[in-house]
Amino acid sequence: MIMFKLLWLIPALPFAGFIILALTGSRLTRTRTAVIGAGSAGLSMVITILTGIRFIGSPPPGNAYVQVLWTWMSVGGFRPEIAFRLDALSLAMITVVTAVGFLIHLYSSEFMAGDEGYSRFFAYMNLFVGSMLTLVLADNLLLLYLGWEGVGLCSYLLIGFWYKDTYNGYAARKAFVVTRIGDTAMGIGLFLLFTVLGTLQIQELMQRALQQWGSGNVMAGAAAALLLGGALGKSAQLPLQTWLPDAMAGPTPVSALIHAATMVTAGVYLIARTHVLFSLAPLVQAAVAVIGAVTLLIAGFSALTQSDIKRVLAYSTISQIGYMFLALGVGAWSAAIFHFMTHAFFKALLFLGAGVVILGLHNEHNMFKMGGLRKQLPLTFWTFLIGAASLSALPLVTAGYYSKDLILYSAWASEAGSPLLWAAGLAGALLTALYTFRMVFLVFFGEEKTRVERKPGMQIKIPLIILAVLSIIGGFVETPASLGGLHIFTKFMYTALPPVVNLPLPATGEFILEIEAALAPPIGIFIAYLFFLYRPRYTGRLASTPSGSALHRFWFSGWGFDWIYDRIIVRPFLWFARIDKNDFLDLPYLGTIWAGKGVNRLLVHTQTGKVRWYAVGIVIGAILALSAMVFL
Amino acid sequence: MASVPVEYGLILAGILFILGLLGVLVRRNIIFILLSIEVMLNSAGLAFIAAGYRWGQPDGQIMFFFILAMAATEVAVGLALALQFYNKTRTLDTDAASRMRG
Amino acid sequence: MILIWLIIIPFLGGIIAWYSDRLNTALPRWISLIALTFDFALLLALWFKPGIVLPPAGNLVQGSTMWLAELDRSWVPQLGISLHLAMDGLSLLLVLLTVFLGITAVASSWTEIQDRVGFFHLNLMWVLAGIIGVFLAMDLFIFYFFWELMLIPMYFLIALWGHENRFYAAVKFFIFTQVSGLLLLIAILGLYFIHARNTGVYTFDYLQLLGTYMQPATEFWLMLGFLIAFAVKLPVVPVHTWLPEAHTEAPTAGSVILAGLLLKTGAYGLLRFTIPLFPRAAFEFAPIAFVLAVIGILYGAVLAFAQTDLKRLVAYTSISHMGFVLLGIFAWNETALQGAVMQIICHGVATGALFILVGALQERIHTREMGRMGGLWATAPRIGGVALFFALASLGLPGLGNFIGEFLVLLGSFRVNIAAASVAAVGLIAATVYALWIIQRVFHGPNTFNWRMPDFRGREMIIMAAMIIVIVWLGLYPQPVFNKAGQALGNLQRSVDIIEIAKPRLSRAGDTRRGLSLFTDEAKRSRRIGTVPGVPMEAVNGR
Amino acid sequence: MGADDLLALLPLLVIAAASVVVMLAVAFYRKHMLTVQLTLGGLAIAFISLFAVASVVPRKVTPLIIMDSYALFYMGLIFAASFVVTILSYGYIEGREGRQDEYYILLLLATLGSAVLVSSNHFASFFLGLQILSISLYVLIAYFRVSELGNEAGIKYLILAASSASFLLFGMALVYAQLGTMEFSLIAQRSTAADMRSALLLAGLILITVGAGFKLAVAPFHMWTPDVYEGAPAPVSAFIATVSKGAMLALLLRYFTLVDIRTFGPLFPVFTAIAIASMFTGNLLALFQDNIKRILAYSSIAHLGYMLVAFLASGALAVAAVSYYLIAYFVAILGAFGVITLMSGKVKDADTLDEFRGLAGRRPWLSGIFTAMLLSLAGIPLTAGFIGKFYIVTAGVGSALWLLVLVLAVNSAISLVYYLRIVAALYARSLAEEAVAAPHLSLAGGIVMAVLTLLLVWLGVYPSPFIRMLQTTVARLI
Repeated sequence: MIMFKLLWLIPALPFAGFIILALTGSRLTRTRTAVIGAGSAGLSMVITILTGIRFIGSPPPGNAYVQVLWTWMSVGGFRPEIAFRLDALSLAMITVVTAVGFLIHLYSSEFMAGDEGYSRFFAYMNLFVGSMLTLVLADNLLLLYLGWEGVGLCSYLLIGFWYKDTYNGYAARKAFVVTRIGDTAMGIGLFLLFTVLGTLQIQELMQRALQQWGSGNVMAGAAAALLLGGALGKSAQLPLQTWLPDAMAGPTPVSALIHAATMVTAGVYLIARTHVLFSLAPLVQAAVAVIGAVTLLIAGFSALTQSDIKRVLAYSTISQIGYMFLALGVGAWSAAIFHFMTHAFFKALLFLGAGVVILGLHNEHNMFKMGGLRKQLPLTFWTFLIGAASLSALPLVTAGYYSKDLILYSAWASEAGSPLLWAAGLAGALLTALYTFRMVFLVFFGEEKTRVERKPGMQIKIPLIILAVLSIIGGFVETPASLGGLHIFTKFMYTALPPVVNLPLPATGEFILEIEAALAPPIGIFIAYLFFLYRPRYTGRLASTPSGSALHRFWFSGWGFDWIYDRIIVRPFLWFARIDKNDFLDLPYLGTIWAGKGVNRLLVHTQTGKVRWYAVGIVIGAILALSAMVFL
Repeated sequence: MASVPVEYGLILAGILFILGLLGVLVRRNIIFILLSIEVMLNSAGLAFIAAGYRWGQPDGQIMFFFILAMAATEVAVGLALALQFYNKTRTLDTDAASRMRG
Repeated sequence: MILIWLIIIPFLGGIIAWYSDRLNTALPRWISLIALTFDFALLLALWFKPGIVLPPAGNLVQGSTMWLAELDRSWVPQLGISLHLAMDGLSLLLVLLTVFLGITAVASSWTEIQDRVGFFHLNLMWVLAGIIGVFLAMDLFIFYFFWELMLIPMYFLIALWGHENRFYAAVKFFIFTQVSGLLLLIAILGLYFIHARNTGVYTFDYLQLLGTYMQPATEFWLMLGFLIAFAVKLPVVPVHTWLPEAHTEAPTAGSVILAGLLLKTGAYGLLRFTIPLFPRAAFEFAPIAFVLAVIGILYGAVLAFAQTDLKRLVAYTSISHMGFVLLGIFAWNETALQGAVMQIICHGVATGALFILVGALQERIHTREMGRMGGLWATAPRIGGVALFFALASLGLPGLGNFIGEFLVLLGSFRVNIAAASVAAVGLIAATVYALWIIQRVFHGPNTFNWRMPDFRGREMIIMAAMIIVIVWLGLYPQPVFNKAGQALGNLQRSVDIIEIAKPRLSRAGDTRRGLSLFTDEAKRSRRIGTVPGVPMEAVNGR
Repeated sequence: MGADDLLALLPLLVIAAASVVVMLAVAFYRKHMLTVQLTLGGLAIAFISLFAVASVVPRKVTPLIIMDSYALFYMGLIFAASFVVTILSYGYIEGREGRQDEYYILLLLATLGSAVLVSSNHFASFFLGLQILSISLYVLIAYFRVSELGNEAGIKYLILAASSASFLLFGMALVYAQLGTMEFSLIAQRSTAADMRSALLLAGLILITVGAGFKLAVAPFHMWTPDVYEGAPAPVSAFIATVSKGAMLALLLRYFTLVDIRTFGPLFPVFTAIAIASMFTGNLLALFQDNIKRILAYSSIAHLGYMLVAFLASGALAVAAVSYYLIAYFVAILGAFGVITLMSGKVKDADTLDEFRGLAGRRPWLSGIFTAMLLSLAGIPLTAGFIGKFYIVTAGVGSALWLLVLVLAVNSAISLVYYLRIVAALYARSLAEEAVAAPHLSLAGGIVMAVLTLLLVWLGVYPSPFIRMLQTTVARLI
C-alpha cells in the first residue's frame, strides 16, 4: 500500500513546481527552471507508472483506492473532502496526462528556449498538470470542479502567454469565457445533485442516483444535461466549440498538451465518471451521441478548408472528441477512453511536429507557404506521417484505427446506437483522412518554398519518437475479434466502467463493419492525393466557383457560429455596456439633485431683500392659515 | 346709552387692521410704513377695548395702554433708524434697503 | 471590558496619531499600526478562547453563554439605552476582518498620503472604531450611534484626500447613508414603542426586542426601514449609485475600508437585525430580495465591464459580489449563511487588495484610465501577478476563498429558489468577463504608452502576501471560519426558529411557497396565548 | 403679594436691577471692562437666584407670571446663553471706536423680556415680554453705526416685527373677545369647554400663531431671518437665534401643553404645514449659500421645523425632546456664532465661506470647534445634536407622526450638503496664505468656546444627567 500512499504526490509535485517557479520568478537560470518544470512533471510520471504497475499487479480491494487528505469544509451537511480516488479510469487518465505532459515539458524546454517568459511558461504548465491531475483524481465533484476550473485558468494563461499581442489576449479570454459558460451549467448541476441527493462524493452520488431515480427520471435528466453543459464547453463540442480554433494562439506545446491531449478531453472524462447519471437519462445520453456525431462532421468540414496548420489540428481535435462523445452517447464508455488515449498520443505528436515546422519557418502557420519539408525535416516528417496515419485510422498498423473502429462498431451495435450515427462516424473517418493528408501533402510534399532555419535538437526529437511509437503500438491493447480479439484495455476499464451493451450481431456483420471502417481512410487519403498533390488546380477551380467559394468561406469560418454568437450575445452585451456606462439607475438621483437645485433657485428669488415683500410673505402665510380654518 | 354690539367694534377694528396692513404693503416710504403700523396697532387696541367692553372688564383698556406705550417706543426707535438710513442713502424708500438678499 | 477596549484603542490611537503629526510625519503611521496590532492581538486571544457548545436544537442560547465576551452597562436608563456590547463568532470574524484591513489600509497609505498625515490617521482610526462598534453593538441605539459615527471620518477621508470629484462623491455617499440611516432610526423607534406597548418595558436591547409581536403590516414596514438602511450600505441595486462615486474618488485606504468593511456592515445588519427581528416580514420579502440580489449580481458585473476607470470598475464588482451576500442571507439556511459570511470576508480581502493595487498603479502612473494603460506586465510583473491572483479570486476561481463563499451561497439558495440561484450563477460568467478584461487592458497587450515603473517592493509585497495567504487559506481550509461563524449563525437561526417560522421551511427543503397561510396561523396562535404573543417567555425574561 | 412672591420673582428683579445698575454705571463711570463685569455679574446672580427660587415654585405671582420649574429651566438656559453672548460681545466690541457700553443695557433688557416670556401666563405679560425683547433687539441689530448692513437689518426687523406684533395683538384681542380672559390656564379651561370651532377663537389663535411664527422664524414668516442675521453683529445674531427663539418656543410649548393642539380643528394641520415648510425652505435655501451667517439663519429655520415635529408630538416625551434639542441647538448655534465672532474684524464680520477656507491650517482648534458645532447641527454622533435629533424622532415616532418624521429624515440629509460644505472648506487647502491674518483670540472667548465644545460632547456622549434634569423640571409641566 505504500505506493498508494504516495498518490497525493502525483498532483502535489507539479503544484510544488509551480509554487517554486512562481516565487522565484525569473531569478533562476533557464536550466534550473527547466529542471524544476520538467522534473516535477517527470517525477510525477514516475510515481504514476509505479503506482499503475502496483495497481495492475495487485489491485486494491474494490479495484479502487481512496486517499483522504483533509476535510475541505463541513457546512450544513455539505462535507466535501480533499480526497483522491485511484481506479482504472483515473489511472488510465493520469498515466496519459503525466506521460504526455512530461514529454511535452521536455519538448518545451527546447522549444521555448528563446522566450523571455521561460519560467512563467513552466510555472503555468506545472500548474496545468497539477490541476489536470486533481481533476482526474478527484473523489468528489467539488474537487473535480476545482481542477476543472484550474485547467481552464491555465488554458487561459497559456493561450495568452504571449500577452503583448492583443489578439492572443482575445483568444485567451474567449476560451475562458466560453468554457465558463459550460462550467456554470455544470455548477448548477452540482447544486442540483447535492440538493436532491445530498452528497457530491462521486461513488456515493452514483449509488444514491441509482437507488432514488429510475431510468428516465426528470431530475437525472436535468442533472445529466447540466453536467453535459460543462463537458461541452470544456471539450469544445457543439455549440460551445468556437473557442478551440482561436486557442491556437498559444505556444504550440500548449496546444499539444492542453488543447489536444488532455484538458479538452476532460468533458469525456466527466461523462464517463458520471456515466450512471447518463444511463438514467437516455434522452440526454442520446443527445450526447448526436452532438458528437454532428460535431465530428462539422469540425471535419471546417478542418478541410483551413490554411493555418494549427487550426487544421484544432478542428481535427474537435472532430475527434466528437467521436469520443459519440462513443459515450452509445454507452461505449471504455471505447471513448480508449480513443482518448490514442488520440492523446497521435494528436500531441502532430502538434509537436507542427511546432517544429512552425519554429523552423519563423512562426509561419500558413500551410500554403510551406511545402516539400520532408527532406529538410526528415524525422519530423516521418513522425508526423505516423501521427497523421494514426489520426486517419489507417487500418491495422495504427493505434487510431483500433480505437476508432471500436467506436464505429459500438455506434452500430450498441443498444443505444443507430445506423445513422454509424454512418456519420464513417463519413467522418473519410473526412479525417482527407483533411489530414491534405495537410501532410501541403506541408511535406510538393516543391520546397522556404528554408528551414532551425533544426530540432534532442529534447524535441525524443518526445517525437516516443509519441510516434505510442501512436502505433498504443492500439494493440484492444483489437477487434477478427484481429485477435484482444480486450486488455476494456477489460481493465470494466473494473470502473460498465461494458457496452451490444445488440446481438452476427460475426459476419461485425466483419463487414470492420471492412467498411477500414476502407474509408484509404479512400480519403486517395482523394487528398488527387486534389492536393496530383492535381492541385482542381481544388482551386472548385473553390473559385460561387457556391464553392461560399461554402469554403462558410466552412473556413467554422460554420458561422462565431458570427451568430457575435450578433446575439457579444454585441448586445457590448452595446448595453456602452450605453449604460454611466449607470442610468443614477438618473433618478441626479433628477433629485436637479430638482433640489431648481427649488433652491426658486426660493432664493423669494429672498429679495425688500421688506415689503417679506411682509407680503407674512400676510400670505396668515391668509393661508385662516383659509385652512375655513376649509378644515 | 344704547349698546353697540361687540361685533361692530371688532369689525371696525378688523377694517382698520386691514387698511393698516395694506399701507405697510403698498407704501415704500419708511415714514408712511411706520404710520401704517401705528394704524394696525391701534386697530388691535380698539379690538381689545371692544372685547373688554363685552365682558365688562377693564383688561381691554389696560392692554390698550400697553399698546400705546409700545407704539411710542417703536416709533421712537423707528424714526431714529429712518434718520440714520436717510443719512446713509439719501432716500426713505424701503426698497432701497435691499443690499442683503439671496 | 475587552470589548470596549477594542473600540477605545483605535479611537485613542487616532487622537494620539493626530497629535504626533507635529513631531514627525511618520509617527502617526506607526502609532496607528501599533494600535491596530494591539487590537489584533486582543482578537487573537478571543479567537483561541474555547468555543461554546450549542444546546440541543430548538433552544436559544441565553445570556452570557451565548457570547465570547460581553459588556452591559446602563447608559441612558431613562430611555432604556444601555451600553451593551457583545461578541459571538460572527462579530469576532468581522472585527478581525476590520482590524486586518485596517492594518493593510494604514500600510497601503504609507507613501500615498503625504498631506495632513495626522488628521488622515485620526479619521482612519475613527472609522475603524466606528465599524468595530457596529459589529459589537447589541443595543439598537448603540448600534445606530456607531452606524452614524463611522460616516463622518469616512466623509473626511473621501472629501479631503480623494481625487478629482471628491466633494460630490463624499456628499453623495453621506446623504445616501444618512437618509437610510434615519429610516433605520425610525424603524428602530417603531420597534421600541411596540415592544413597550406589548410589555411596558422601554428598551433598545437587541435580545429583549427579539421576538416582539406585531401586526404583519407593521412588521413589514419596520422591516423595510431596517432593510433599506442595510440595502443602501450593501449596496443593493437600485440604491447603489453612491458606491461607484465614493469608491472611485476615495484615497486607497478609504476605498479599502469602504469596500472591505463599510459594505459589510450592511450585510451584518441584515444578518443580525433585519431577519431575526422581523422574520415573518423578511421571509415574505425574500422573493423580492432574491430578484434584487440577482439583478445586482448581473447588473453590477455588466457595469463593471463597461467602465474605463479602473477603480470604478472594481467598485462595480463590489455591487455584483454583494448580490451574492444578499442572496445568501435571505436564503437563510446554514449553507447559504455560511457562504454569505465567507463571501463577506473574502470579498473584503480580495477587493481591498484590488483597490490597493489600483492605488499603487495610480501612485506610479498617475492615472486610473484603462485606456492609458496596457502592457504593464513587462515592467511590473509582480504587480501583474498579484493583480491576476486577485482578479481570479474575484471571478470565483475554485481553491480561493471567494469561490467557497459564492458556491455555498448558490448551493444554499438553490434549495430555496432554484431560479434565483441559477440566474445568479450566470453572474460567474459575467465576473469572468470583467476580471479578465482588467488583466487584458492593464497588464497585457502592447505597452503603448511606454510606462516604466518600479515594481512592488518590500512593504507592498508584505501586504499583498498576507492577503494572498488569507485568500488561499480560506479557499483550501475554510473550516475554522465556519466553526467560528457556525455557532453565531446557528443562534440567529434558532432565534428565528423559535418564532416557529423557519421550522416548516427547513423540514421541507426546496419549498419556496411557505408563506402567508403559515404566518396567519402563527399570528392566530400567538394571540390565543395571550400576554406577549409570539414570544416565548424565556426570550423576554432571559437576561 | 407676599415675600414669597417677591422671592419667586427674584430672577426677573435681578436682571431688571442689573440693567439699571449698568445704566447708572455707564452714566457715571464709562469703562468697558466694568460694564461687562457688571452685566456678567447680574446674569450670574440671576442664574444663581434660580436655585434659591426653586424652593418656592411652582407659584403663580399675580395672574401674569407663573414661576414653575419649567420657567426656571428656561430662564437658566436664557441667562446662560446671554452670559455667553456677553462674553463674546466683549471681544467683539473691545477696541471699537465710539461709546459702546449701552449695548449691554439693551442686552440685559432683551434677556429680561425673554425671561418674562418663559414665565408668562397671560397675554399681557406675553405681550410685554415680547416687546421688551423686540425693541431692545431693534437697537441691538443696528447698534454699530459703522456697519451699513446693520441699519438696513434694523429697519427690516422693526417693520416686520411691529407688523407681526399687531397680528399677535389682534389675535389676542379676538381670543379675549371670545373667552373673556387672557390668562393661559383659564383660556385652556374655557376653550375646552367653549365652542372649539368658534371662528373668533380660531382666527385669534391663528393670528397669534402668525405673530409667534414670525419670532420663531418659521416658514412662511421666515424671510427676514437671513437679512437680519447677516446685518446684525455676530453676537446679536447669536442672541436672536437662541434666546429670542427659545423664549418664544418655550411659551408656545407651555400654552400647548395646557390645551391639546389636536383638538383645535385646523391648528394641527396648520402647524404641520408650517413645520414641513420650514424644514424644506430652510434647508433648500441654505444649499448653495456662500455667507455663513445666512447659512446659519436658514439652518435655524429648518431647526425650528425639527423642533415643531416634537412639539406636535406633545406629551411628556415631546416636551423633554424639544427642551433637549433646544439645549443642543443653543450650544451649537452659540458656538458657531462664537467662532464667527472670534474671527471677525472691527469693520466687517467674517462671514463668507472664503474667509473660512483652509482655517484648519491656520487655526486648528478654532476650526475643530467650528466643525464640532456644525456636526452637532447636522446631528452627528458624539455631539449633542445627535441625541437631540434622536430624541425628536423618538417623540415623533412615539406619537406616530410618520409624515413629519419622514420629512425630517429627508431634510436632515439635505442639510448635510451645506454643513459639510462648510466643513470641507475648513479643511481645504487655503486659497492663499496671505488670506486674513486671523485676529487675536481673547482668553475669555477661548474659554467660552472650550466650555461650549465640552458641553456639546458631554451632551452627545453622556446625556443621561441632562435627561434626568429635564424629566424633573420641564416634564413636570404635564
